[in-house]
Amino acid sequence: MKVKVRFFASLKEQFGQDSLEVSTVFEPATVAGLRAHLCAEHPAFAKAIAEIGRLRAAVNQDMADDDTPVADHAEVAFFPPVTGG
Amino acid sequence: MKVKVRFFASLKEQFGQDSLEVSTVFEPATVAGLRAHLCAEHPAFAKAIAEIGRLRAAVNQDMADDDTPVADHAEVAFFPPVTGG
Amino acid sequence: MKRSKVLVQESDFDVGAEIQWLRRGLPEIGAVATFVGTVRDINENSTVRAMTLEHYPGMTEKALENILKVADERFEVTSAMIIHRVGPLYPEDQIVFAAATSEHRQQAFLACEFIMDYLKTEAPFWKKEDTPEGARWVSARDSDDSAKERWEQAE
Amino acid sequence: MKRSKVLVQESDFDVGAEIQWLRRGLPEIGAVATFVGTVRDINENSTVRAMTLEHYPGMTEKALENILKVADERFEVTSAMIIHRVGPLYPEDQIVFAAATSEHRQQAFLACEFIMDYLKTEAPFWKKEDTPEGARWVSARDSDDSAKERWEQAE
Repeated sequence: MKVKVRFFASLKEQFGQDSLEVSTVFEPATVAGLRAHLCAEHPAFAKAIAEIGRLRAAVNQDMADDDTPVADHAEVAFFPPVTGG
Repeated sequence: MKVKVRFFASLKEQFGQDSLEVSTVFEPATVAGLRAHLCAEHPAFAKAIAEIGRLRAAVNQDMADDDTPVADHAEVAFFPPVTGG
Repeated sequence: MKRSKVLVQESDFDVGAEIQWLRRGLPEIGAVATFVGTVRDINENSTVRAMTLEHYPGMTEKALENILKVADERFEVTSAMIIHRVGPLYPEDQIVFAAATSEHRQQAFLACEFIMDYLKTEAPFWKKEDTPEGARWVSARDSDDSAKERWEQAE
Repeated sequence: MKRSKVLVQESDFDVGAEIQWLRRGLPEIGAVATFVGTVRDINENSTVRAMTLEHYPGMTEKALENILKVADERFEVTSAMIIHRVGPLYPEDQIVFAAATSEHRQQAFLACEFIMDYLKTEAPFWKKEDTPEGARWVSARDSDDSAKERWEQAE
């Protein structure tokens, strides 16, 4: 299992990095499972998402929710609610 | 009593004139009263408005309805429903 | 409303320049909603070769200014304008420009749609089309009346 | 939909030229609804000196193209486009342009508002403002979520 994870905006700043690779198995293989895995492995990520409050995610550059599956070689992004326009 | 009456668009064409002056008293002194007066005096006007169907009016350049008063020296216009924009 | 204008003219207009006029020196504006109406080459299944827009000089300007005034009373409008052309027009020509600015987009959109819906039923313009079957006056559309009525129900 | 485009760019855009692009050679168009979003000098009671727009390259274009596709499925759209700027921006700068054309105005307005409402909640852009109190990320507005929800109820 290899997943590229990206971070944007305030999450990127508070976590202090813009991407990382996950190469271990996480369960369930969903957005929620990956987020829980990241929180366990990176206390700074857990702290950052707690401060941000609402978090959103994308899988392979489509908006995703907690149950969206994360397959091998997926690109998953976490970020705060969007504020364009 | 002196009232200037103007006609626009298809009504002007079918009636065959763009304005006239009414200098007699008509009762009631409203848009409906003036229209009835014009129909009695000008059969071509009665025929034109029958052909047009829905008719609208303005008194002193404000949209009016049947009950709108028509005072001495008013400018009253009759025309079909508007189609701008 | 900090700025508004109404123009009734035969000549064409430049949307980009008008938007600049609406925005200039008003940094509180965050939203500009605009509408351009254009001459279609087909209407009610007939080819339209040209059209002539007649209006009621004097009343036209008064009616359009009143529409902007009511839009300003009902919505949070920073600036607004209407340009309406008259005289001969041809397919693809611009006919009308309506625009409203506001701090946020909902108010700008509402004001712009309100202006167009009222203009369609309250401003004294009449279109006469030149088609292969001859000249004909355009009929008022029931959908324009119902578009206006939704604002009355909202009051 | 006969024509559409999405642009994500640092440079400014020319609304008049873009409207021409949307209309050129399409005489069935009778209505052009457009929206321009601009940088306000005040937000949440703070002076905004500048802002930076961050985005998610790749996903941004995909998200905006999908918004146009859904707008085309839901409304009678003849042509449509979105331009969104990224990078540093200053008060009064243009940020976003959304536009839709149709035969009649209701469909053009609906499509343009739909595009903006979805863009506000679905396109991966984030604003960071430079204020006298320091830099801050702009918070998402609940009103943007509710603006999007009205389209879901309408389905």
